[in-house]
Amino acid sequence: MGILEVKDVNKRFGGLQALGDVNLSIRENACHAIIGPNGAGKSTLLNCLVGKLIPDTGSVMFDGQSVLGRKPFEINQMGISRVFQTPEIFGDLTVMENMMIPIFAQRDGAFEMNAITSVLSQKDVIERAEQVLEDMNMSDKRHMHSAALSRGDKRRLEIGMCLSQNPRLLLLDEPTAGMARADTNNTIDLLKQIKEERDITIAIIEHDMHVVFSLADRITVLAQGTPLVEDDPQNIRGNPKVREAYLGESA
Amino acid sequence: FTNEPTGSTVTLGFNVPQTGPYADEGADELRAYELAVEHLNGGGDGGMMSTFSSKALQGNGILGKKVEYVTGDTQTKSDAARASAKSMIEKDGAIMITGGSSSGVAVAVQALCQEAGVIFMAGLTHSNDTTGKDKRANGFRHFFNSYMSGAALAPVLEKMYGSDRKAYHLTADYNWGYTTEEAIKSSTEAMGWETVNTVKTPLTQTDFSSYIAPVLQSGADVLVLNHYGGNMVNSLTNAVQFGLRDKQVNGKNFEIVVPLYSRLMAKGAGENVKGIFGSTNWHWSLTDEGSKAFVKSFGTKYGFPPSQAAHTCYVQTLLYADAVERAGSFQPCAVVEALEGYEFDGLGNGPTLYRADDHQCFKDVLVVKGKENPTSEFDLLEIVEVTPVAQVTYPPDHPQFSGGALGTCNNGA
Amino acid sequence: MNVKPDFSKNANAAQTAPAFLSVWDMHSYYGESYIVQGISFNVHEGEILALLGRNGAGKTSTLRSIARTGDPEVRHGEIWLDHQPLHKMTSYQAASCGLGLVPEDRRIIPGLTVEENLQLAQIAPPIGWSLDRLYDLFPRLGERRKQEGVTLSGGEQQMLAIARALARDIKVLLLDEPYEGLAPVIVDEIEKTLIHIKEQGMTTVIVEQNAVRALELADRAVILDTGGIVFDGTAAEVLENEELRAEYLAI
Amino acid sequence: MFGLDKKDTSLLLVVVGLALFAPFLLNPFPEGSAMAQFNAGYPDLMQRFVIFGIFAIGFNILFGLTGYLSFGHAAFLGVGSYSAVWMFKLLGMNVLPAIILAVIMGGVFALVIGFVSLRRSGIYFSILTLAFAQMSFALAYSVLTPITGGETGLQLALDDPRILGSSTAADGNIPVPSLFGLEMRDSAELVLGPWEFTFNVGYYFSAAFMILAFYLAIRIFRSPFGMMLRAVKSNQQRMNYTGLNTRPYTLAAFVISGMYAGLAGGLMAAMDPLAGAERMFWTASGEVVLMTILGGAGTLIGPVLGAGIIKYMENILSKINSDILHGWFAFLPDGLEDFVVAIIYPFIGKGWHLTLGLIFMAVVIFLPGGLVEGGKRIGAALRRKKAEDGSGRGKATEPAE
Amino acid sequence: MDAIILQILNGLDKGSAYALIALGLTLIFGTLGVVNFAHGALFMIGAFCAVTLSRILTWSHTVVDETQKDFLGNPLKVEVPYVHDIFGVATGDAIIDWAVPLSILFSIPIMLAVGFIMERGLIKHFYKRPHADQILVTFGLAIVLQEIIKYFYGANPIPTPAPDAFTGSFDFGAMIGFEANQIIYPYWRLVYFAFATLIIGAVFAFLQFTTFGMVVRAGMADRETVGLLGINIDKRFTIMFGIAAAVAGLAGVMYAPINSPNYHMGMDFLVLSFVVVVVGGMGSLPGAVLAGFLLGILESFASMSAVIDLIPGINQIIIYLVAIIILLTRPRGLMGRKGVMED
Ligand SMILES: Nc1ncnc2c1ncn2[C@@H]1O[C@H](COP(=O)(O)OP(=O)(O)OP(=O)(O)O)[C@@H](O)[C@H]1O
Ligand SMILES: Nc1ncnc2c1ncn2[C@@H]1O[C@H](COP(=O)(O)OP(=O)(O)OP(=O)(O)O)[C@@H](O)[C@H]1O
Ligand SMILES: [Mg+2]
Ligand SMILES: [Mg+2]
Repeated sequence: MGILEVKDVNKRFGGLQALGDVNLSIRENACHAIIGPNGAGKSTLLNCLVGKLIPDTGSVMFDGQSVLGRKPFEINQMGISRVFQTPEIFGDLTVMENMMIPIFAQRDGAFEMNAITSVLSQKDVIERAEQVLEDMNMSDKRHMHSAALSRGDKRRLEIGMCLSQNPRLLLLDEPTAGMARADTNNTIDLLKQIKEERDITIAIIEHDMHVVFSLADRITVLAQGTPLVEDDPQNIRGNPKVREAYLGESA
Repeated sequence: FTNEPTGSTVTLGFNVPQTGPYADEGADELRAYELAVEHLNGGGDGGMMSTFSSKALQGNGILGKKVEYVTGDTQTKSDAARASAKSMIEKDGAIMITGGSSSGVAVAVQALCQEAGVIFMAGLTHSNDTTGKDKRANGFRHFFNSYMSGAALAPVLEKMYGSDRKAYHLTADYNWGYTTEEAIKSSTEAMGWETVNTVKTPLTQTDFSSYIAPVLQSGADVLVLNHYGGNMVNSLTNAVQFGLRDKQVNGKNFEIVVPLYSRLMAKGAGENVKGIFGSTNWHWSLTDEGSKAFVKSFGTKYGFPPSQAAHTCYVQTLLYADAVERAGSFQPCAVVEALEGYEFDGLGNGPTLYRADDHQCFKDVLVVKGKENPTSEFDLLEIVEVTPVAQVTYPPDHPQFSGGALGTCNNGA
Repeated sequence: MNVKPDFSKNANAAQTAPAFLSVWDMHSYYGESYIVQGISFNVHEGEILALLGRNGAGKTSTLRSIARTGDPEVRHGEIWLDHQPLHKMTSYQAASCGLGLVPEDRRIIPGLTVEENLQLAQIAPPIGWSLDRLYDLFPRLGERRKQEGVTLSGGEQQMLAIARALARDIKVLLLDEPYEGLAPVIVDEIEKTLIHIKEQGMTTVIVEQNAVRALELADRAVILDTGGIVFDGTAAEVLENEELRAEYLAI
Repeated sequence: MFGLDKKDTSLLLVVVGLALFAPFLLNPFPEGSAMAQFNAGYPDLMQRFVIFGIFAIGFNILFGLTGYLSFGHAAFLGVGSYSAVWMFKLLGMNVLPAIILAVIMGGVFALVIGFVSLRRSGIYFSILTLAFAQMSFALAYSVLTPITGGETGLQLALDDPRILGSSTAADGNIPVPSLFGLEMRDSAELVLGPWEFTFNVGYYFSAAFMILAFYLAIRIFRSPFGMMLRAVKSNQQRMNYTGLNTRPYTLAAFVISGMYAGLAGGLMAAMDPLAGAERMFWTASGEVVLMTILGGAGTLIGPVLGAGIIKYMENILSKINSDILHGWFAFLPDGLEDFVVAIIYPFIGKGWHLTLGLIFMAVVIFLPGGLVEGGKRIGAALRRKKAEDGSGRGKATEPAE
Repeated sequence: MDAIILQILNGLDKGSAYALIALGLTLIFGTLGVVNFAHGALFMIGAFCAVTLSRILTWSHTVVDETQKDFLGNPLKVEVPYVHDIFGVATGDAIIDWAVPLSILFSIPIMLAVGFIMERGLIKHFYKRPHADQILVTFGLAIVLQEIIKYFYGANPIPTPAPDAFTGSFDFGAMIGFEANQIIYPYWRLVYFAFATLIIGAVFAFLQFTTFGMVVRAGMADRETVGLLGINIDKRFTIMFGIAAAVAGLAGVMYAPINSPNYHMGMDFLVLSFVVVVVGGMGSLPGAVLAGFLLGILESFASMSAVIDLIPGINQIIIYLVAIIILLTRPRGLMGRKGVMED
């Protein structure tokens, strides 16, 4: 029994069957990669997990509780954080503030007067934010407006924001796309380290096979809305069907 | 007392709408005030000072002090009007505030003057409330009111349209509209008319078609437009557009009545006012000596005849100055005493009484109608009848004026 | 390196083959931030140039400066395309001179269908590939032609962005991370396309984090760091130069 | 100090200083001089400055932080005024209960309207708030006349009950609002040579509230709540997926700003016990929007400045008439005098709206972001000019605050 | 029954005014994304084009008439329009009579010019600026325009009648078999309705059957990218603005006989037209038109005295009430597009 259980999820957009009978189980503390051609429905699947989309049929259970019917913020409070395919950050705020928001949100998720009456200079929050910035190698940019970051940096910031919440399940939609090799490697190391240190489960969508094979314990290949195979990385690499549909000659 | 003049000058506050829909009316009021100040200070031809029955004014200012004035913008909003009046009192040291072209503003500023301890001489305000439930000891109104309009109009309407008529009222949905509707309704019903319907129209309405269209269906043969300003211009224009005036209902010609007329409104409605009856406080074509003197000095200075708003403002200024002279003091309570129950003549509406009970002037009221062949853009109304004062007088406790109390005069600090 | 290239029509004095696209001493600012700090390089007709560097090195800013987007603002320098002074133009004029930019965030226009996004590119002359030809190249787009462009999957959007550039008759194609978010098979496809259009004489500048792939494709390479050029040479040189690769590309 | 950092403390102190010394600062010209026309140091206008300052500060808590543009805030101000006047009519002339009720009613109305309106965002939200306010206005002006006084406004009368006070003052007049006997209209005058300064109880009373309001606004801006609101403005989507239910936050901001408006309305009634319906008209809501934008939305001091400018124009510029102009330019030869007066006249007195319109345009065009933002930019530009030669070309990614 | 038909007719006609005003506004507000508080002013300027033309046509010289006296007792100066001298009294009067329809031709170039100048000179710099800035600058502009008109024409309404041929009404009820005088309908309103339909149709056709609309929408969503595709979007925005100004102006011209133009008529309509556009849904032309007619008809029904007696004050608030209900039940108004002006 995995921490996340997706059962028979279907999602249609008009005439298009974006997800068809998706079944997926993610084990606790695993790093599960979802790969597949463009338009296979990977992001759509994540959207169904975080409440951005509601599946037409099927069930999604997180840690024994259904996420369906809950609002995005409630799902997040259950312990699921998500990094988007195109970075979603608070562009008007500084990097440091961006980092502090999720920490506060976690604490004041349910509205409390305390949020109005207390002052920002709360040591623990600031320390935690700086710690994460440090981890993400972004301390030097802490005072920048986050809208002015280069795209790779935006992505790293977003990952940091999600990590700062200590989520139980971290959903990453192409976290290293557009990242420089060096930073990609950093990110891989960081994720590995986090996985070891913390009680965290990661689901990652990636087209960069280097990242996938360095991180994943388990891989699901999605094609045209349905899981093609699910297996260990080595087997996936060797799978001719996957090679043809997805990896191409360069793998 | 508040703002006691100590130097060689005395300051009056002219609070008129300078922006907003009544800005033109305000401009005319301001002209009249400037003229009055000129005359009080001995300039010009003296205007109505020579026809005024009281001879206390000498053309050397008021009590020998030169008259100066400040102006402000009421924006036809009670808040703005009070702000502007307050600044005149607090900053400029005005001893008397006058002006305004709507009842809401008049009532608001009147209350303020009461509180601050200065005299308020109302400008154009027609609602019964100004000297009815909202009357104040420090406030005075020369202008006539809704009740008087009804009382003056009814006999003329009876004469022209007969006593067997069915009236349909469109009424602006605020205080002035209510009092006017009530006044016209009760006086026309008293002579036998039937009121088939009264419908309230929003103040902000600009197109009245949906209110006018059902009029014919109701079987009414007279439409009473209890509207003023832009509302009246638009509702009358719409009514004429719907061809109401060409219709025959119940075997009679369909007629439209506008209780309160002003020249500027008549101008705004253009051709549509022709032949339509209404009442007015004063008109420049009156031929008494006072009116002639006023028209002459106003016309000579500005090149066109004064409006009724200008007239009432001019007269109020003179009346105030005169009262101070007679009282021998600027002290508000002394002025109030001098004005209460004061009878005078020569200011354009025949013998007039400033009644002590409610500070309302009682004088002749004009019934006018839109002129068929105007010779100029100022010659839009013709006087049909000068209703004698007796006919428009009512007891102070008349139900349309019930509630409220004058209180006592306030000298302020 | 900082020699003013020869832009004159009679290129007698030219030492090398005349530059087709030439950037000379370009300085660009985002508001007060000084980003592109005086760079110069040439691209020859029919050549593929790889523009490489870390995140935030200024690659996107360079491309945007050339495309005259106005943001960053080019405060100094000259840009010539086929004897035409781009630095005196606005973006639409530059585009009608034959410049095509595929922006890094794809910039699919919201509210427009896939087909409308393509039609939009053919409103102003010069017009390039026909829609049919584009749909042949990217069948997925053909299938999705009535769908709103922004609801495409990330990879599909990337295809649309490239197709949109080709829908115009351009002389120089500026690609900002074209492989990002694409499945390996599609990357192969696009690479083939790029080779194909190069054969037809297209000049291309490609910015890519996947440096190896870009270098294998490119004839020449320019490496940027903190807004300045640190290397300008052939692609092969970079692939051979361990030091360079390690320092700036982490490969 | 007070839980504020150094910069904010000094800003607060500046505001306190301005408020305390306003009677001097606003009356810079000697009495009787030609420029005395421009003095604004009389009680009514000073009261208006601070009261509209409060209104704008409150509005800015909503608009500046969350970006939700309410076009119906005047409704809360109106409700505050009506509540206060009703307290004067029923309870007595002490201003405290009136103001307390005004704040509460402002908050309650904001809670109801906000709860409904905040279901939509952007322009849809603006129109919802506008619709509520316009409905309030229309009803207050007409069918609700028994409660609101309609066109003439809600006034005190001699026969009001005033169960905790007397219906009539000793001199037979309606009693005036007071704070435990201290009348709001009381003033002390200080004459220094040709200068005359007025210190008014009502003004200082309102100013105290304004300072408090300003202090609270700083606290809110700097609190996690304030940061969260800015985050909502910046990216609501991200906020949702960060586990924060944004609705209570935006609603709290809405209610707080409604309470500020209620406070402003209550104070207005306390200074001048009459509440008119046009206080709720859309133009009144528009005015506070303009004040905030003019001064600089999202800045702390901006809305206060904006309020000051608009009220100053409304009260000072509109009172200049051609007579006064002729007085000023009397020293010029006749023809020239008339010419100069003719040029200036359309912009003052009855033309003051024209000047207002031109100022609006000039501010947005030349000082984007409002007066405060514009001032900052000018300041920065000047500083940079000075420092220009010193520093070479460096990568100047200024920390943006 | 007849009362209902009557109010539907009235509503259609009121609705065509709302729809026409909202149409112009939605071109600027819904399509270009500029919160244009000066739209009312454009409508007002249109109406004053009619006033101006009739002033030009009645441009007069004075003749002293010794037989009549003016108010001061001097001989009366009579104004004689030049058109009388040129065309004779009968033709002259006919020309003056037709001033409003003639103003349509007169106003189109003026309004286009006003629109172009406004866009080039001012609005152009505000596309990328926050809505708050747009509000402030266009509100300022609206005040300035208003005050200029007030300076030259005064604050009082100026009667601008329709041609004699169109004054009065016809008995629509009698035509469809009701008793006489039950359903009457003024000629000019019929003209207005027809005119509105024509303009709405023309604008729709232009935006529907050409790519112009699509390009402008695209430019609105992402100027930069459209520029990168070689399209001079500025020029198209200017044209769009000019068209919107012309539509607003024409709505004003034709409205002049219905309500005498005054300098603040624009502000009176401003809020209402924003409500109509938003209820229709941002960025949707059909939505604006639909909402215009819907609100017009509902307003007409709410003004029936039977309805007012039932719910006092309903006529005061109907539009806002309906707006609230629609916006709460349909997130983006009747036909709004996603993402337009939602932040
Ligand atoms: N809102 C929508 N409306 C219509 N179709 C949609 C919508 N969202 C996604 N789709 C379609 O559903 C399919 C799956 O999209 P999805 O974004 O899940 O793909 P993906 O696997 O994440 O691909 P990529 O790797 O390219 O990001 C795509 O073909 C896309 O066009
Ligand atoms: N709008 C902006 N305002 C201010 N600074 C910006 C802006 N956009 C980018 N920058 C800064 O300019 C520098 C260069 O950014 P650019 O986007 O050109 O980098 P890049 O080389 O394309 O990086 P990446 O590989 O991450 O896309 C970065 O430091 C970034 O922070
Ligand atoms: Mg995806
Ligand atoms: Mg980049």
